Amino acid sequence: MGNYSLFSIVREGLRGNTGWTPAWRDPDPKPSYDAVIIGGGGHGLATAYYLAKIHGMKNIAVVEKGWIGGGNSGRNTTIIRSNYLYDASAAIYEHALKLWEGLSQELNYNIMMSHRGVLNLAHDDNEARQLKRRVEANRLNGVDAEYLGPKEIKEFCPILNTSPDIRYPVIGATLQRRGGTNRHDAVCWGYARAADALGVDIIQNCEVTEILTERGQVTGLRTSRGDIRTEKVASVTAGHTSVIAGMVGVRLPIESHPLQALVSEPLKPVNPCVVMSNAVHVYCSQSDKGELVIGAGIDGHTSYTQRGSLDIIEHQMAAIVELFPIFSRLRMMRQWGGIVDVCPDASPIISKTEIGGFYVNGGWGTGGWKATPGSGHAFADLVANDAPNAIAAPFTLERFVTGDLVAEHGAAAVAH
Amino acid sequence: MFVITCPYCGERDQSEFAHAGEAHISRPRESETMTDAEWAEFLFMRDNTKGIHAERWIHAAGCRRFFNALRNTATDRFLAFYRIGEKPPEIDDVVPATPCGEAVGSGNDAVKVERPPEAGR
Amino acid sequence: MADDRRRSPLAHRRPLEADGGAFGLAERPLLAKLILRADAETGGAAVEKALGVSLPGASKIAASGDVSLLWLGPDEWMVVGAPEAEGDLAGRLEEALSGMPHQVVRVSDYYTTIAISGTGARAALAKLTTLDLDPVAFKAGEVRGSNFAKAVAVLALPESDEEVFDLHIRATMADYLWCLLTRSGREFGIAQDVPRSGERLVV
Amino acid sequence: MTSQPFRLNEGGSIDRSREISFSFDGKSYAGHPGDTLASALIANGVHMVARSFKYHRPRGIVGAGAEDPAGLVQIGSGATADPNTRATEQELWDGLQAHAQNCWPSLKHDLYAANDIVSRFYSAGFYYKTFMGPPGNWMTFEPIVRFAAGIGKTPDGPDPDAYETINRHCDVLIVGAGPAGLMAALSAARSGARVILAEETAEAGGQLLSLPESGDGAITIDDKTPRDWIAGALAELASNDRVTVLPRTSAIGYYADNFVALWEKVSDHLAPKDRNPLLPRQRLWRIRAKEVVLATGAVERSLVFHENDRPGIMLASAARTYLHRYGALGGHCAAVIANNDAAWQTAFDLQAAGATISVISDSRHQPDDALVNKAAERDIPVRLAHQVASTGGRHRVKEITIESETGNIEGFDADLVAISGGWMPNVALFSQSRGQLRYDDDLAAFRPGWHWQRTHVCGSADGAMTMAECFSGGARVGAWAAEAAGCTANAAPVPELANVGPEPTGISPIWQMVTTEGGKKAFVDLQDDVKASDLELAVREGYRSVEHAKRYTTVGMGNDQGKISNLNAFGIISGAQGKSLPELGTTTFRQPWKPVTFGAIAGQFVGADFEPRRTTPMHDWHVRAEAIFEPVGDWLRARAYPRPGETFEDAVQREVKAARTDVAVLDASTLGKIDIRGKDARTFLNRIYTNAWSKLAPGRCRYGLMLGEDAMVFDDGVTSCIADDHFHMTTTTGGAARVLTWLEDYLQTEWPDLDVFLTTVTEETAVVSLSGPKSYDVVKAICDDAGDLAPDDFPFMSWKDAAIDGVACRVFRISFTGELSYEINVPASYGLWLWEKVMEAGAPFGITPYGTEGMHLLRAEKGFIIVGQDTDGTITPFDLRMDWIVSQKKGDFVGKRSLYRSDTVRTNRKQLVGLLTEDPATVLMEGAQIIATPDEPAPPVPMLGYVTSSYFSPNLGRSIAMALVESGGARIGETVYISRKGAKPLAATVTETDFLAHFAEKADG
Ligand SMILES: Cc1cc2nc3c(=O)[nH]c(=O)nc-3n(C[C@H](O)[C@H](O)[C@H](O)COP(=O)(O)OP(=O)(O)OC[C@H]3O[C@@H](n4cnc5c(N)ncnc54)[C@H](O)[C@@H]3O)c2cc1C
Ligand SMILES: NC(=O)c1ccc[n+]([C@@H]2O[C@H](COP(=O)([O-])OP(=O)(O)OC[C@H]3O[C@@H](n4cnc5c(N)ncnc54)[C@H](O)[C@@H]3O)[C@@H](O)[C@H]2O)c1
Ligand SMILES: Cc1cc2nc3c(=O)[nH]c(=O)nc-3n(C[C@H](O)[C@H](O)[C@H](O)COP(=O)(O)O)c2cc1C
Ligand SMILES: [Zn+2]
Repeated sequence: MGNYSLFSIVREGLRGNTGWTPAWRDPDPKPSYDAVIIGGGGHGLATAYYLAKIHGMKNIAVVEKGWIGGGNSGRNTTIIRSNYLYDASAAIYEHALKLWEGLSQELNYNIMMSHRGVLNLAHDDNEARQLKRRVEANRLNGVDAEYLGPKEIKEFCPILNTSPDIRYPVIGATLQRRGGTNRHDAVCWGYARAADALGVDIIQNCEVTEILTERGQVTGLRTSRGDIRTEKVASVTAGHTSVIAGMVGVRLPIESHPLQALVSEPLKPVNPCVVMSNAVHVYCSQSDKGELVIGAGIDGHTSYTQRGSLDIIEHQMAAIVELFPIFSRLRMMRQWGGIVDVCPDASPIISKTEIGGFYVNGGWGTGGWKATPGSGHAFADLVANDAPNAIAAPFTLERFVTGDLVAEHGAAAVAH
Repeated sequence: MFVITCPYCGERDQSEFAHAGEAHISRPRESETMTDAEWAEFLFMRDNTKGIHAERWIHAAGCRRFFNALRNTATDRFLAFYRIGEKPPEIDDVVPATPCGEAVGSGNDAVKVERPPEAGR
Repeated sequence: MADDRRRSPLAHRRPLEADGGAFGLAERPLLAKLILRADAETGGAAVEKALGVSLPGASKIAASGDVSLLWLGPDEWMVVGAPEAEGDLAGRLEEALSGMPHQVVRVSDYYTTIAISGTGARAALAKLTTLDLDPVAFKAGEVRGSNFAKAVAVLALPESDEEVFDLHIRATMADYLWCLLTRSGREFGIAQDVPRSGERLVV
Repeated sequence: MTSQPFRLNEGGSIDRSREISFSFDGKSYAGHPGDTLASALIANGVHMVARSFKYHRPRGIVGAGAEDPAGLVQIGSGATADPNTRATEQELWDGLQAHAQNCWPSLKHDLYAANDIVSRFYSAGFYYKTFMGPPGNWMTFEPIVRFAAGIGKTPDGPDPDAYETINRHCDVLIVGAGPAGLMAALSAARSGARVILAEETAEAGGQLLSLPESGDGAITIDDKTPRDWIAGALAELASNDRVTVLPRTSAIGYYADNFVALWEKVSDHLAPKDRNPLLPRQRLWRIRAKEVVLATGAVERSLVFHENDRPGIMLASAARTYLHRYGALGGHCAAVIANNDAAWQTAFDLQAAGATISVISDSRHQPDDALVNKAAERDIPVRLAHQVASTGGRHRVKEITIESETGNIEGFDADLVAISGGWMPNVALFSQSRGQLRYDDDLAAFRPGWHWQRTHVCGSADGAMTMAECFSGGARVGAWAAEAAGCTANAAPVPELANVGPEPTGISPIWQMVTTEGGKKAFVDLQDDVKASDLELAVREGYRSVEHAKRYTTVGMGNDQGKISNLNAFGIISGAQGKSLPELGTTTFRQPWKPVTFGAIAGQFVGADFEPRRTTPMHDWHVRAEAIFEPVGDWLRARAYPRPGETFEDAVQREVKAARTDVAVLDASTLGKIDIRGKDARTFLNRIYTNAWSKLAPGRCRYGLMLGEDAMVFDDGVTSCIADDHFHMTTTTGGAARVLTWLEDYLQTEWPDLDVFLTTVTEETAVVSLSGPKSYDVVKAICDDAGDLAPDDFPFMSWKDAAIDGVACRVFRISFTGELSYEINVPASYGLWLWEKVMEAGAPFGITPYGTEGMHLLRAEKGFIIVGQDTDGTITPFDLRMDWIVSQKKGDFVGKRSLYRSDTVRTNRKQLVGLLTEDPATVLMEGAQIIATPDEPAPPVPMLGYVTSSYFSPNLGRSIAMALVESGGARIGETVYISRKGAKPLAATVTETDFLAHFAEKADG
């Protein structure tokens, strides 16, 4: 893998860009691996990278049924923040945010990590109370967070409608300045390239159709590209988590719903930050290329079709225009859907299962992008050591039995 | 937005309905004797089937009745609607799989085009 | 006769009529309304005895004189009668149904009724609901519950010479829908200074 | 105003009798009604209208409709500016002002064009490979990158225009009114179907409008000119009242179950003064069709060669459209570059209209002899088996060089280069419908294959490239669709066609022209400046999946979504890895077909109509009293009633005091209310509440808590026994709808055997809640026979029927304040009257209206919880230390089992307690976190819990707070600390939550 730098760009530019080599190899699956990660999304690729880098597991593979980064990782609104309410969540998201901060350099791939600040709006007293509670909890957890009043909000994001007369007046907001966005595709490609350089096989167009077990222990995989022997299988398949777990008879507290997003046409910079409102389901930022990237609410029904309904988008637009009245004449250029794996407590699962050697990372629902490096890091630890580390421990499947949930939905209905 | 056939009112737009989760999960009668793990099965664990899936809907803006439906969650095609208490009808159709005939379990993106046989399906 | 201590949800709105009659809106205030719950089979005869109207089947209205029965669900009807009649109607129903599972609930003040008339009525309503309002699909003598914009309401088309829809809507949503309906009617000639919903909300 | 040097004297749909003026980038021009902005500019000889996204290269008009990739301009200015408007789609109106975008200081002299010079370093993936420096470095570069990115500018004020959505059902929806769509509509209509025909442009006819009406190239349809035939077809459709024809209406999204969204531009084509104020600017038609017919035609595709992006290089079909539809000549000297027959006709037509044809260059070896002869007859130089090597010209193409297979290079003058790379069926909507595409070698394009929904495709959209097939296919498919929708098929007769010109047959695909001249840019995607070399680089770097190549290079990601370029891109990507096109596949077609305004999607549901706001029958009184309001769920409730000169806080203190010293009154109408009836009602209540209901006598009321199955508190309220089989339940204001659905769920699906009916009565009654020692005085003053209602005869937690001036009401002796209270329920229509009456009758007793804030404070003094404020979905009744409300004796109830899970029985859970600060004047912040130590350690700081409710109590003369605190019950009497930002934590004592009792005891003891 050649190093990426301004120097290499100039060198290659001068010789017609002929010297660039593939960012990752395109290997055929080997007959056996020490561990196989199912799912080439951000989390799966990060898991592989940290397994190889930190735990020295190099004879491993990521198998992806389509193209890497084509699942939710390739279709999310890339909102990144760590200002979660509960200690367990704050710990993992803050761990992720710290990793994000140095990731471009570590991967030698610019993931365009933009710390432009995330506003979470409150529209009534009850919301304001909850946001203040969260800001306080964040502060004590060492997570940067501020509570802003309408005037300060207006200064931070002048295009927001902060008039008190609207249906959902903006009465306050939290601001996490270190929060922001990044370039989702680059993250997947960057992890893939770095993992590949450490010897990880990234195998695309390879769908897992069966997980082979003997006496409650994983022995291998059946894939569309043949059988693979391995004693460790780590599923990081987001919307398809239940399907994969179902292959070994493990039932999960997950439902897969469509979640949609859309982009406007490219515009000159107009929205300086990320704005989120749970009450009206608005999540809006502007990409470096210029489109407004807008997340919608979840569709009520379950589905694996990667598409949702128009009425969700209609409501979305009404809400956007309510908060940003100057957006009304702008145009939606493209809408799309993903399949999100929603857990009852809106927190993820990073867990061993009753099947030996079968590990699950999923249930990130509408908000797992921001966790990508932290999730991969913690999951790699679990897969390598067969035991969760302190960050992963609160997120095991056990919590659904004991009742010790990490009930983030109380704090944020949708947790982009 | 789907067209949903309420067993009482007939065909209506999905916006009149609310999805009410997986069907045929009945509340255990003898919960005291259940272990925490067994209880968690009822409370939280779901099949979340990709394929033919029995689910509940409520006709929220219409007759306010709950009812069940069979839907292929890989294609979003409804296969049957039936009342609460009724058994799901036998669907002896071949499961129509996904729109383009792919097997249940694979993604949809690989099948936007009909591929020549040599491309391997 | 009218009790001027009472105020209907749309008392502050005047009826609207577009020139040429393409579209009209008026509140039919304070009609007597009851929700009747009963088993259609076992309770049918009793209801018929009490009201002189038999229980209508799915999506149908049955009417006689001042009283009509609107099907809302398999065991649920709305009884609509002349203002002030709810006590009498409820009494008759309670008596007839006593001993059988049933519920009779007074909702005269819960719902108000907006009468929507004119050749543009169907088109104007279609701006707010996904119901098929084509004359072949929604006929006189039929009723359907649905969403009208973000409000749930019941739309009925009683049998009469002229097509006038009755929209039975919760009191607190009535003004919101009234304003949206006037807006829907603009293209049929409703004056431009349409009322704005929420205008009364905050000073 | 200049004359229009490229305007022809005849032909087209424009109205030459009227000249209208418009301006582009500050310069005025003339045009005619019927023009688009693009056709008018072309008539004025203006081709360059924009700068490209990345390299800021000059961009011209390439297409003639929605397919145009880069001719984006801003229409208007200020709050009504329309950025990124395609010049080809903007109809001209008198006074229209258009501006170039993405250039500085001007379109012609754009400093950012420097990007072009360093472009060799600025290839695909550039940003991924640099600026990653030390952490945070991207934050230095990002503003620079962002500043340069984007195309249009957002309007600077709120949109004054109105939008609207309309729902419609139909038997057959036909999209596209070209020959195929018109024939389909005629057939479907004759078959008796309810038909909607949507056409994107102003005029029906499709490609027929791009045909000559006279001269030797003119075709006839049933012996009529195309326009006459179209007029006849439209007249027939107009005469059928089951048919709706919608011009200027694009199908933008094909969703599940034949739900199709249409976007109608109602007034964008009119000068502001001509717009009907009764109509919205745009409409969204939400169509539910039994059958959908897609007759969306085909899109010509571009050719990829060096310097193929200069203004003046346009699709051959567009040149023809400008000629015949708009009477505008694309240039005086044209070169035609083709790989199929149809483009030759463009050359003939341009020549007939007065242009010189400098060359027809065809990449094929042997096109149809007839064409070659025809060109020879017309003295048009023809070069076969040639590729374009390069072009020249600064702001507009001036010349073109082509190269033979043997490397022979030849130059030609050209101010117009008409290019045709073949045609692609317009399958966007078909693909959105989840239909599968099939690669057709003859067309060298994808066409509709297997359909998933009830979809029919006809005409060029289906791959039929000859006119005859389009007419006959449309007629056939329209009848089929009607039949499928339940009508009796009656196909319209297919008209007789005569003198049809060359058609786009005999294509030999060419994805990229390869010549000996290197080092120049050959663009695939003209909007995002994606070059063939970028795609090849992407493949070389491993981005081999078509989806990866798209995302790495951004090909097809502009606002045209690659309509004319995607196929070339796929060809190049597959070629670079030796794959076939069908093996590679396509990127995903997503909604919308073309960009749609947010406003149109939002429809009329904006501003005041965004979501309903519910108010009580007494609302007008509160407004008159100048109350301060607060949103509570859907409701707007009076929060406090400050008197002149009083602050909000003062008002609350005064109101709260009055409620304990005299009498205060609250509008409590918003509480959820459910009528419960049936012989099993008690059983039902026993199952859904935590406490026991078997013995509640008629006339009595009881407070209950509802849990979710997870044992977490879900809602609460007082339920009253009306009769043995009849109860009246109240719920929280915000929870009303949720609770009813939840109860129905259990009733209908778990316990259908129970004889219980539930009906919501929330809004049936208005509720006036009196509180305070003098509340009975008010009751006495207003109620008929009030003796019965005296506190001694009317115990707490009971209800009675009563009357006020003959109006029947129901009075409850229930209290959320801990004071003597009466809740009077009357039919809602009497609500305002009753309220006014109470205010009048209460005046002698100093009656004080109080709002929700006062209510919150009063209940906190008494230690009552508010679900949602003192609970957050993780709190059990035990956590609330309300063990008394959980019946140990009765059988199962919802949530019971979960109360005994290992986590819920933990003794160190957070529990609700009271907090009293050391300094009685200090009011804690709600949401503040509680810690164990007087000094705050460094993060992460262990947190014991947080403050849920906090007030200054006027009745106790000090601050009070409620909090959820780890092992709270066991900490009563202990001191905890409340963390504050930037200050030392505050000490507070843990107490019981009933502060009234707490201080009363103190006073006693
Ligand atoms: C519209 C939308 C907006 C969102 N916005 C945000 C946001 O703003 N912020 C945020 O933090 N999060 C957001 N999310 C959530 C976030 O995208 C996800 O939580 C995260 O990307 C999950 O990453 P992943 O790697 O676990 O899953 P994915 O990226 O989905 O990867 C899973 C992979 O598994 C593969 N796979 C599945 N089955 C198999 C099989 N049988 N064999 C082989 N491979 C298989 C899939 O093809 C897929 O590539 C959003 C999600 C959506 C859909
Ligand atoms: N000259 C050539 O090279 C050439 C090439 C191909 C086809 N043709 C001719 O073109 C004609 C094709 O007929 P046809 O009827 O199939 O297509 P058409 O192109 O004539 O008509 C399609 C119509 O659909 C409209 N449309 C497209 N997308 C739409 C959308 N999303 N919503 C609403 N409207 C939309 C277009 O505005 C157009 O009017 C035939 O006469 C054929 O011979 C000519
Ligand atoms: C943050 C973000 C920005 C995007 N920007 C664009 C864009 O500028 N243009 C575009 O066509 N699509 C854009 N997309 C959408 C993708 O084209 C695509 O729709 C999405 O990745 C889902 O994939 P699919 O539509 O192929 O299923 C963007 C997606 C994301 C997540
Ligand atoms: Zn129904």
